[in-house]
Amino acid sequence: MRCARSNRVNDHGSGIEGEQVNDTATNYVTEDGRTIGGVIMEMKNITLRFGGVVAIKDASFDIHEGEIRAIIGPNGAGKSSMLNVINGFYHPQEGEVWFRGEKRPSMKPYEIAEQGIARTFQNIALFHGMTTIENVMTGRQLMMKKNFFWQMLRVGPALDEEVEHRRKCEEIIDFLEIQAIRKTPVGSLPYGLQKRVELARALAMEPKLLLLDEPMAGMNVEEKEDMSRFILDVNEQYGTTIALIEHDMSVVMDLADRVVVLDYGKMLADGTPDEVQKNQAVIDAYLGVEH
Amino acid sequence: MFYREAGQFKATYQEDLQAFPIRQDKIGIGIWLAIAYLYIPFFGIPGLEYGFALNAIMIPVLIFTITTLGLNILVGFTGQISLGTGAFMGVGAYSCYKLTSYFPDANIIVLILASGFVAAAVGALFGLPSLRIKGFYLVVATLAAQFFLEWCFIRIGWLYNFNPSGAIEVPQREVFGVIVTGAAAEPATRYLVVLTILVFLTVIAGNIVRGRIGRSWMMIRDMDIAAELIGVRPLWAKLSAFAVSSYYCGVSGALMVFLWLGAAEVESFDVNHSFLYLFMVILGGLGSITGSYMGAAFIWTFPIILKEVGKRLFDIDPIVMENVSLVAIGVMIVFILIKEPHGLARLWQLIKQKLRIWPFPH
Amino acid sequence: MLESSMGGDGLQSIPALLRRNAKAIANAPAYREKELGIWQSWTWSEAEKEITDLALGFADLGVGPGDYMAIIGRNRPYLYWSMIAAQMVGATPVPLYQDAVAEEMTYVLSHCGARFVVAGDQEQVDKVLEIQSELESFEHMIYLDSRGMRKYDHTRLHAYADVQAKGRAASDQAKAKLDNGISALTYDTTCVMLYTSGTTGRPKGVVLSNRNIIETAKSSSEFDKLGANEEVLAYLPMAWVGDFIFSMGQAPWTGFCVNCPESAQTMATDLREIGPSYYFAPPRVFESQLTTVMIRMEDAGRFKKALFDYFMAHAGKFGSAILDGKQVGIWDRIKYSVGEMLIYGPLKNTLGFSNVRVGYTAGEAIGPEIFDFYRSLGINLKQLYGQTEASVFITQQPDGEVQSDTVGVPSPSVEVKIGDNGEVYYRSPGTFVEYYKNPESTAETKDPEGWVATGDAGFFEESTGHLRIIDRAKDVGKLADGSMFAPKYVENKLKFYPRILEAVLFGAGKDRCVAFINIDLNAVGNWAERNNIAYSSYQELASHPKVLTAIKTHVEEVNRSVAQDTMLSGCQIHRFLVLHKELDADDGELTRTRKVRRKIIGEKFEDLVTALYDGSKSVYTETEVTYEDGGKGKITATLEICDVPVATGSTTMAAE
Amino acid sequence: MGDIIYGIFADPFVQMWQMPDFLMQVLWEGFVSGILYALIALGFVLIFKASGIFNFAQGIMVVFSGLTLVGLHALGVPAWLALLLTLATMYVLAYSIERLILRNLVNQPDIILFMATIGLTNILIGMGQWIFGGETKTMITKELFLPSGSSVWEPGGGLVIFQHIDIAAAVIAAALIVGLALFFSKTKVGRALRAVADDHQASLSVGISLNQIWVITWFAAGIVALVTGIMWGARSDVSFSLQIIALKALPVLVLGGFTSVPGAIVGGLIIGIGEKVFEIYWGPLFGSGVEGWFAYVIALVFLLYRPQGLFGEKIIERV
Repeated sequence: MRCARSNRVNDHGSGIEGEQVNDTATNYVTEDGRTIGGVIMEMKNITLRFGGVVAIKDASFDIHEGEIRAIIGPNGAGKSSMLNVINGFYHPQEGEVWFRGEKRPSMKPYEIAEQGIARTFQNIALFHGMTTIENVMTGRQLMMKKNFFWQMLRVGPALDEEVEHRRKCEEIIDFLEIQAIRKTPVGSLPYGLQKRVELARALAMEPKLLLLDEPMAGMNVEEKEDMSRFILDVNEQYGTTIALIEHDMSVVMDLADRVVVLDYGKMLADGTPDEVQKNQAVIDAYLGVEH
Repeated sequence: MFYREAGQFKATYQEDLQAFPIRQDKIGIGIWLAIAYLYIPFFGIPGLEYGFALNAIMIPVLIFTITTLGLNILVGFTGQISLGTGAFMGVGAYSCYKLTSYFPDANIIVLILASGFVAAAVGALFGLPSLRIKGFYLVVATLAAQFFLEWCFIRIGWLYNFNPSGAIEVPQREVFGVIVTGAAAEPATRYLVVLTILVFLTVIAGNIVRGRIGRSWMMIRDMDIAAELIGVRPLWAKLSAFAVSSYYCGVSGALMVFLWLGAAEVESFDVNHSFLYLFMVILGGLGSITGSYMGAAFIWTFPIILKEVGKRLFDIDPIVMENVSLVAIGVMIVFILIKEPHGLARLWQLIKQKLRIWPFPH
Repeated sequence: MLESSMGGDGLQSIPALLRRNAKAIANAPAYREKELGIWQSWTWSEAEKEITDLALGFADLGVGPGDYMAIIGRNRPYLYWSMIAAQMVGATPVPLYQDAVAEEMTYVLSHCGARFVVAGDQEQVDKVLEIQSELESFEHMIYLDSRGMRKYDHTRLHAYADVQAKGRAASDQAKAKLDNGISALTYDTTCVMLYTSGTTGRPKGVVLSNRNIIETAKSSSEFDKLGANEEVLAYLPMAWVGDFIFSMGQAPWTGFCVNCPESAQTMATDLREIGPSYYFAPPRVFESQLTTVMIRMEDAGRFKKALFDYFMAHAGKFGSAILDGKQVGIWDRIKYSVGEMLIYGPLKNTLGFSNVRVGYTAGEAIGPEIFDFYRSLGINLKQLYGQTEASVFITQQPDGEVQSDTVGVPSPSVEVKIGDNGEVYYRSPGTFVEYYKNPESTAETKDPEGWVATGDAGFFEESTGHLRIIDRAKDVGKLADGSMFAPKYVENKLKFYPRILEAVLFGAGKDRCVAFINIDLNAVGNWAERNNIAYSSYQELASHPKVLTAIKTHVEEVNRSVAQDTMLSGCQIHRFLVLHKELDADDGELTRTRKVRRKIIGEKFEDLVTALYDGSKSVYTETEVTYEDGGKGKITATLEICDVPVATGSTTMAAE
Repeated sequence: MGDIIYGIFADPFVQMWQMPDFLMQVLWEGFVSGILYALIALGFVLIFKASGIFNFAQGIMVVFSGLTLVGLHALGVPAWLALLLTLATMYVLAYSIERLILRNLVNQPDIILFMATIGLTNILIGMGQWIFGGETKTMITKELFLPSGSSVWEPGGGLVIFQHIDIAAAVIAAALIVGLALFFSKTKVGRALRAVADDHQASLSVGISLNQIWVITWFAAGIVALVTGIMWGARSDVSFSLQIIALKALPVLVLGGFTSVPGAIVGGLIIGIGEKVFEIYWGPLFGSGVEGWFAYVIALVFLLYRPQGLFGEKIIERV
């Protein structure tokens, strides 16, 4: 399996169709010719504490529409906490989170979902009582509207709705190449596939912003390559903005357009993979540890 | 072994979304229905005295199946424990009693189905705490419901029209000229009414469970945080579960009094019954509709069978056998939980799977 | 209902057949594909519209008479449609093996000078783009699956959907033009060009005319009474003539439905869901399936296993007889029907064969046990003998006259004769037109009267009048002592053992025979687990002493049975070794249809062959291998060589 | 309307004011039953701390132990021996429960374990009725040298009656609690138990296997049950209905928190006194019998504000 981006014909990048970008001032073009849109989410001086412990200290960065943004750092660097802040699950004591041009108030988890933010979890959080397709279908929950009465009869509108969304889910299943396990209970699936199903579920929500919490944790090389390919394809096919946490440097460097490096809750660097890789602080704090 | 699935392919999602996509299963269901509707009402159960077969076995089993379906929706599909089932049935029974004394001429079946809504409302009310509290704490909440309602059934004379005996007695009612309730009602009639309501409610339960709402319940059950992050509103998911569950319990309660017991006091709705129904759910299989049937049938008939066997073969005092069956059921609960936490339904699933891939072992 | 509307003339092309079906049986299913979880279906009239629009799109793209259009991808309706659409605009479709590696593809594409390519998905597109510099005539590529394609340079790339959309919007004169084009197609127009992965040398482009295909489709359909409501699963390579005849010949002719699986992984499930009534598979498919059946039954409980063995034994005795409608005692019939209920039925069901009415195997000889196993279950499995040049059918077995060791009687309207050297010749309406741009070879194989040399040696059994194939004519040689050397004959006997995947016999011109053997990782691996033999790699397993002894016993048995045949008793194996790698088409050791390339192997592993003859006990060797991703690598191994006693009556004992 | 308001907010207090001795009597009654609730709750807490199991069978264990004691004595076994034998029985029970149930359910979700204990309840009820018969029995108070009779206290012309058995109950309960406290803090096993409560691995470090720990805790719970059974039996008598009353331990736990011994005691007293006072002074408004649900409703209301109980620690949800 090779990565999709590796053999693109570079010089003819045609830009992202569909959702065009609002303020061109902040646009930029990636090395592989994708035009990235304006800021979709901005973190301003975020500080998060658990009791006395400081998980994140005065971190600020932004995520642009259509880009793949990576947050990396050694274990305990506050990556997951950061994701939970972006996700709205944690509410920082200081700082503001701006999403799609609005300062975000503290919200209930389901309100976050309604805002169009989907995520996967570091330790997989699938619904183990259900099959793959059912799990993916749960992603459509918010888009299904038919009332109790129709649900009860399961004919006419309710059935049509069910069918319509089933079709959408099947497209995603096809996209992530998990047809063979369509009707298998997720509990019995190998780890790698479960991760893929979880991604499928998140995609089913058609999110504005997709958060991936260590999407490649505990995968072998081949699975990692597959996963990277899928992440790239998702970003390209659906133009989805993706923010991902990962500690495997090499993977991130292939995937991400821009990288934020955290260490002990502090931001060490923010920039393109190359810039970050050259950054001395990062090398000391992180790469040093790794190699 | 009996399955011949080769050549059964689905060209539309509608086909694929059926309750029984496999032809052989459809046939199987057909057979069951045929027996239930065409054989039993006329001939009862082979080897058993007709009246006994209907009054002591079929009718209660069918009614408790409805209860179990309801409780299963709450415990099995939504993962919220409840020990208030008995009381919720009571709500159904008493409200049906009140309704029929206010509308003596109304169609009793309609009233029975209507009384379920009262139960649903009460259930939802006592379900409210489930938003803040989980697990065992919720048990306490449902017990509160149980005992508070029991108290109401005793203290609020209005509920039983201030009948000095404190009991509710079922008046005779006709539907389209056929006597359905009261002493004069034919067992067959009552059986058929109960059966039809059960079938109706089963279909509905099956539909809901397979749809959006059912999924939201199971999401809450399997991983509530993930569910919320996907956009499920716990309030609606849980309350709807409580309401639907209680509706089923309410209807079954009304049926229990009006088409089976004929009269009832608070004892018929006490906490011990709540346990009984919980057993039916556990043994039958958490989160399984088929299981609800199995559980109800098993828990109800097992003691009877034991008693009969004890009396006929070894002529053992029924009281003793009663206790033996108590112990036996307890043991079985524990055993099932250890061996197959998903109950008889899962066992059936496994058998079916074996049959589908026969002669291969896996 | 089709027969009525059949007027022979006027139906001289596949597009013509398509249009007839679109009228005669407009609402019957024509194509199905498992996609997005369900079987997406198209009726004949729908298919006809789709294809016409596509054809107009092609025309708009500049495809025209005389063009060659390469088709690369897994079996999908859209690709079949592309072929028909190509024919509509007068172009010649050239289906390619989707697993072909770059250089093969380069050769074929440049040899036929394809101006257009239809590719299934990104992977295929990438392959073509990699080699496009070497293809001077290549102009446009159309891709089906747009996944991952957005960033590609679209000056020469087109999405299938867009092309079709263009066609849908085409002007009336364009439509009229197309209709004229279609009616201009005759029996002599080229229908398709298929590249035979010849067992030797470069692939040759076999040109097949509409006459070839349609006549063959017609007679073969009648032979097996194929009707409009057959179900077939199209899963064999589109570049292979068999699939072409079934899906592009017989399907349009009889009007039955072609079903395409969802993906390679879901094959088994899809087969089961469709439950084909007309099924074709090469022996190895049946082999591996039987192997898996046996492996799965190993784990069955004692009772079940006993039941299985008991009834399979019974089936072994009477199954085929009952299938052939021969005389069988009433009691045995009853017993068989019990077995049908308990074992055969369920087994056929789980394998997806419940509805198979006509099943064929061909391409290679099939092991008697394997063959009989399926027949005894009541599956009407038959053998046919054919090749691309004949549009498949040369001989086939009529119902009720089936044997495992013959290939049946000449198919309708096919003449067969045996040459003096024992080679089989045939002549038929299906006989190919020519090898494209290759008059010499054409002349070699096809004489002026139209007799074609099959290159296989064989003879007609007096008793039955059935043809029996011994071996490839050029492989049949002489040992040093002049006795006959028919390697394939022995190799097949070896391959009939589930543990042996491939075998290569050497001995032409030598004083005795030696062999390479490939173990079946599946079967041997399973056997190894049962006897708790630990192994980490194919190589390690292959060189395990226990495995060697196991194989050795098989070889001895074969020697014994070969010794029976006085004519061939010289072909007994004196020494053999188990190869350290699986013979692989990517390394050129097998053809794409998995036929052994004896000559190439002989050269590649020369060191091993010499070792086998010079009597050394073991040999060290290095081999280059190609990995799935196309990369190359080297593997080294020291192989042990086993001596095998040859059965008495052998002529070459002296050599020991 | 007005008099309802009066009935709720004024009248009860007026009564309390007018008859302080009666109030005192009520409080004392409540106190004693509170202690008994506390004892049952204590049984729950012990097991929950050690094995995280919500032992629904605690109530029936009370009945069962009581029955065994009485039953043995009825067979002519001298009281002291009967007491020992009952203890032995409780040990056997604890042991077999660990062997037959807990062992096979390790790492199962709590809900499953909970349901298993409901199954256990069924078994015990069945066995109890089977062996001893369903009818109620009187506790062998005298034989166990438990005091009977009562003494009267007349504060300022008022009248408060103290049943001696109640006093005994209070004292014994207190003793038992103190005993347990010592057991937990002083002995090796006790410390191990505490360790287990926080971390199952820890127990191994103390050198006691988890299984042993379980047996011990269940036995301890058994002893508590026995004491409760005796006391309760002595105050009223021994019958299976007690098993339902024992459910009151649940609200007690909700108040006290599932893992806190002092919590259990405080909770018990709150419930005990609370429901008595409510029954006596407010009950009439509702038509009496409110004891049946008062405890639960209090617990319910309480839960909505403090889901983790009085002494339980806050639950933090993580992703």
